[in-house]
Amino acid sequence: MLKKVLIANRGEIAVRIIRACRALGIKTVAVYSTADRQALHVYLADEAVCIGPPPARDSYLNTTAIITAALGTGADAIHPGYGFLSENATFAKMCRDNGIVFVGPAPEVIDRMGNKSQARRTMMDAGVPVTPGCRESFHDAQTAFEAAKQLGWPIMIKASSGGGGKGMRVSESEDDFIEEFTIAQRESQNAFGDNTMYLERAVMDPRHVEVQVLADTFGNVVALGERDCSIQRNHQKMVEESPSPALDPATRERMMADAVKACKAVGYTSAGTIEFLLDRDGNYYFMEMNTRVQVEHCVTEFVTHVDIVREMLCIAAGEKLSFTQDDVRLDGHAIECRINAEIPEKNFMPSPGTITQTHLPGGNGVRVDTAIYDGFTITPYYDSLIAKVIVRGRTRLEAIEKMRTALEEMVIVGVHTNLDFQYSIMENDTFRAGKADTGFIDKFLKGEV
Amino acid sequence: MLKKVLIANRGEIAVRIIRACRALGIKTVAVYSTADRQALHVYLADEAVCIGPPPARDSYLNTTAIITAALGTGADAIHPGYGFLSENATFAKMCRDNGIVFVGPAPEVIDRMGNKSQARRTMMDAGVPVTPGCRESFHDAQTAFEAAKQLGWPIMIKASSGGGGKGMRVSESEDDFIEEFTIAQRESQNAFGDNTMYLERAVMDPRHVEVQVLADTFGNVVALGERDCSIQRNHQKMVEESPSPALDPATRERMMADAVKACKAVGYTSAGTIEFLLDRDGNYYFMEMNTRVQVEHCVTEFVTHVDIVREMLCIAAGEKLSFTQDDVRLDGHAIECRINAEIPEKNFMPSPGTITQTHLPGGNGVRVDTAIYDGFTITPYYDSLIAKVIVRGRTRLEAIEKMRTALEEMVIVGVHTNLDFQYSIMENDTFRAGKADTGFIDKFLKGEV
Amino acid sequence: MDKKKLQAQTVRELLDIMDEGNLSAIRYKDGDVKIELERALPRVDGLSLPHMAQRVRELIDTEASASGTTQGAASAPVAQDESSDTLVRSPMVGTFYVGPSPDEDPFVKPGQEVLTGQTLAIVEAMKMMDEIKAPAPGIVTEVLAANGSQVEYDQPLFRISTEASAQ
Amino acid sequence: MDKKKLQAQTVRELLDIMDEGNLSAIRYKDGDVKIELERALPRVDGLSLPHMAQRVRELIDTEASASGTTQGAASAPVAQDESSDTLVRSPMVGTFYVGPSPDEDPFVKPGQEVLTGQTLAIVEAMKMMDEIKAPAPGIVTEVLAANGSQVEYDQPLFRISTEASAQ
Repeated sequence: MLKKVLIANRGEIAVRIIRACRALGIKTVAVYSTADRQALHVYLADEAVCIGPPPARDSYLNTTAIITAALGTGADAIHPGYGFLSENATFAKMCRDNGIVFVGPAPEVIDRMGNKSQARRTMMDAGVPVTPGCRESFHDAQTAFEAAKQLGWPIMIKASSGGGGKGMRVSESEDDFIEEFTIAQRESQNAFGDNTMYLERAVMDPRHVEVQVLADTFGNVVALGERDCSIQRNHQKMVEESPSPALDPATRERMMADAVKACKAVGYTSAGTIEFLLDRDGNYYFMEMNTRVQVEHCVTEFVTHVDIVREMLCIAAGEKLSFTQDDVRLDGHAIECRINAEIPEKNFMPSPGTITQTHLPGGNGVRVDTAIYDGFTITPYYDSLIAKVIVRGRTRLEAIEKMRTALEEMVIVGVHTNLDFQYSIMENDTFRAGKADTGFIDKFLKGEV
Repeated sequence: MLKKVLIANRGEIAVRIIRACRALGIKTVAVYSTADRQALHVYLADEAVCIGPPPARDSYLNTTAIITAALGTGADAIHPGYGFLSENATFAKMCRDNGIVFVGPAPEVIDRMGNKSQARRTMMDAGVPVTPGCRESFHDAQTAFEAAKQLGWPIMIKASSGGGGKGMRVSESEDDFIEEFTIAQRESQNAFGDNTMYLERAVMDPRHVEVQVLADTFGNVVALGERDCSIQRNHQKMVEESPSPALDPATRERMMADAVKACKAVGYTSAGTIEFLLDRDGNYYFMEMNTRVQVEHCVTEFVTHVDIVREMLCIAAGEKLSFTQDDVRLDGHAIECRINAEIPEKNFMPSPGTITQTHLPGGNGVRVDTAIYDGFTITPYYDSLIAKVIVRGRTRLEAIEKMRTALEEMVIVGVHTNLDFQYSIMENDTFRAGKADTGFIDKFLKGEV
Repeated sequence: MDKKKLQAQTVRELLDIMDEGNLSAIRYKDGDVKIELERALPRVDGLSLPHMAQRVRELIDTEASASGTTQGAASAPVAQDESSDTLVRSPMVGTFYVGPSPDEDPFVKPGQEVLTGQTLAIVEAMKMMDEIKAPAPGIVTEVLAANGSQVEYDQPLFRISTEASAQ
Repeated sequence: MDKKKLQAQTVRELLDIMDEGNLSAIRYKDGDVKIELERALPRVDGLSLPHMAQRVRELIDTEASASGTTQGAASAPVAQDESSDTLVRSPMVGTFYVGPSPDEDPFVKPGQEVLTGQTLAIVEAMKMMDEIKAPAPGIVTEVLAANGSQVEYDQPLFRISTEASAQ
């Protein structure tokens, strides 16, 4: 087993990883920026190293500082959490070069899945369904336009290096193609320094359904069911659940098998997520792979009773998975609401400030993952997620009622939050009927659902 | 379904029941004594009625006040929680007479199981194993002594009306019998106004293993596995777990079947617990039945994923159990530590006071049931339980390590607690080996284990 | 026979079974046919997030500041600003009656002078009548509960001005 | 053959499988024979309840009182009681060296006067050397980190008395 793990992250996921390490008897090293001197993860870890000033690029993205802190404290592994350096192949390679275990897949695998058009080709070769599209990439609008005519509209124009919705535009017809392509390419150039684009048929009104996988270094891969993350705004997930209300058992089986196939095709190890778009006819298409633990991993933990972060640490330590696909059962229904310090009425503007009072829900089937405490100051430097409320019920409706009950008693004083907004989603008929697709939040904000 | 439930209790169990009601869409009425004006359950309920001054006999045991409050607020049911009026047949009958549903078994059943020697005879008739003993009861030491000679030593002398260890003495041999009988009888007379005694062979160094049952009004009974509650001091449980490390699968099957048999024999409905003594050779004997929800019900919830309080409410509303014995699976291992406001070094003297700061553990597989908050004052009137920490792991050792981790980060400032004491149990070799019987805490306090 | 019709029939039968058994969900599988029914739980009305959270927030706000204060100095007993008034409180949970029976006059009226031990009202709980008596001589300045209403333990029922009487 | 012996053999084989597979638990069932093995997790040493809880308690105590204060009045920046001293802090995580190489003299010694921009030490991280320079003229009154030790970002390395220099 690993002896000492440095957690290259902050907030609730750093706390989550520290707890998992402690339960395994692994010592922990926290890193923090000067803005996080009074953060909970700093106090829960056995050691803590200040790695830089508040801006993430100088601290939580500062690879040299983090590797140096790991070497200086004698950590034998680094867990990157999510965001920050978690999908940075260069960082994973730096770890390897310095004799430190990176708790995640090999750098080559991160790289292969990080390039979206390359990942798409890999999946096609492995026989995993992808949206109909062009195999080639494009640097020039006219060449792309010729290919588009073959493909047919609506078309999704995407950046090869894309992520988080940047460099992604929908072309509705021939008329707007050149314009949208040019805008998307400019966005990509600005955001990623890369103007390579590719084309796919656009899936209209899709649901976002993703499969959680665990893969060890002995070639064993298991799929832990799926999560439905269709409730999102600007590609930011707000509510996640497992299982998906839109998936029938046969499609679930196929999707899980395809996720395992995808992992095996790239020699994946550690926890990972294969994201699919699910259309109204029950067809699904590979979208991308996240080569790290996800914010919403907890809903899978609630229905499979597998501790995903613990398994990541065991896999990184070279252990075999202690269970097989046959042991995995999806039991009950779990929902997560992300609680953010933000003002929904003001276009979800972040709301930094000092938390003066809290009351967190608890009891049967309720889990709260958070790093806040009374007196904690939320700074404007990092993302606005302050807590995750996760509930489990035997049925979906039971879980929804449990979430409603949990949100009803939850109190956070000192900053604005989206608690009321999340509550109103739980009360929405379209959501309750399990009919919300990725267009839901837009319609919800316009009062159309 | 029920429309409005009055919760005739306080503290964490009142909060637990309110949450279960809310998730079912049932309105709630809290009752409280003047000492509990600022208690959490009063604020979480939809309505609250002050029922009397601080002493329990004038408030939480005040049957007239509680029935009047239920009638006055239009509650159609009363959930008694544990302790207080939960096993009071007269109160259950008052509810019935006033057209109020008592969330528990029928008054006749409470009565039948409340009289210990009668319960014992019922179980013998039903074919449930009881300790070898005399079928008759005794009022006279000499008559009892003659019967004792037939039975053989060591002998447990028990009060028919007994409970909580009162009126219970062990006779080691012929020499001390008359003396111990006389003391036990006097205790019983003083405590219960009844000098009826009965005799059993004493089970030496037993473990306390109990089976959780759920029974609906249609005659369906399911057993939800067992709990091992051997870690106790003066018959007060401190740590509970499920499954028991001392039970092999075949014995578990038999014990569960016997528990179901016991319930059917008395026409039991609602949630209940059959307590057994388990000896070193794997024999078990019926001890008593608790006709209510138990403090430690949460460990069963964690391994069976059945919401026991929810099921109690559904059964009380006349619903059929929605699952059968075949659907019940024991999955993983759960442990509960009771956190009390007390001073272990001073013979566990209660420690009332105002809680000024708290940090509760959370995350994967950790559940905290509590009614405390920063600023809450623990009064000296009621019991000292202030929180239950319940954890779940895939194996027993995983659960122990998770509990250790949870206790390590838990902070309660303002009152003394047994947090350190519970922590040292988690680190004890005898406990970790699963070898602790009901004599453990005594030996632990003497430094013998 | 039409397969679709057959399945609609099955669904209807399952629905009946749900009703009979008072079930909230049912899952049925027969070969390729798989039917899942789940009953929508009734919505809770009259409850809302602001309501609930507001109450808890009040509690934790008040108590946190209260405990902050009491740490500094011993806290004074609650509000003594009307020291010449005596509040007569309910000794039990029950129904409050101002007179011996609905068609008789009330025992006392606002403005009336009362002596120690004089009956002011009755609180009734489960056929038990409890007479509420004046704890001190004075003038009844206010009746604080409505006739026939449910009162809780310790709830103020009458305000008696004792100073007025002393004059 | 002896049945007990046979089972001991099975247990030993299972143990081998556990070792090979680096398993923490194994469950085996063959007819009546049922064997469960579970590996004891290593104890964590050097950690104890007081240690851990104490740190969290410090945090919530400090911050709660801090936020209490700032509500009343704008909080003053941290400790200015030694205003004539300048603290030179580490610009990065790394190893602190007082001289250009182990066998050479340190750049500066306590009591020595330094000028703005004068090299005081080197912090090294992953072969990157960063020279620490005096931000103002003054007298080095203290070296706050040990030669060759790991320093974190913002950690004070030198104390320079600027007033002494101004005299």
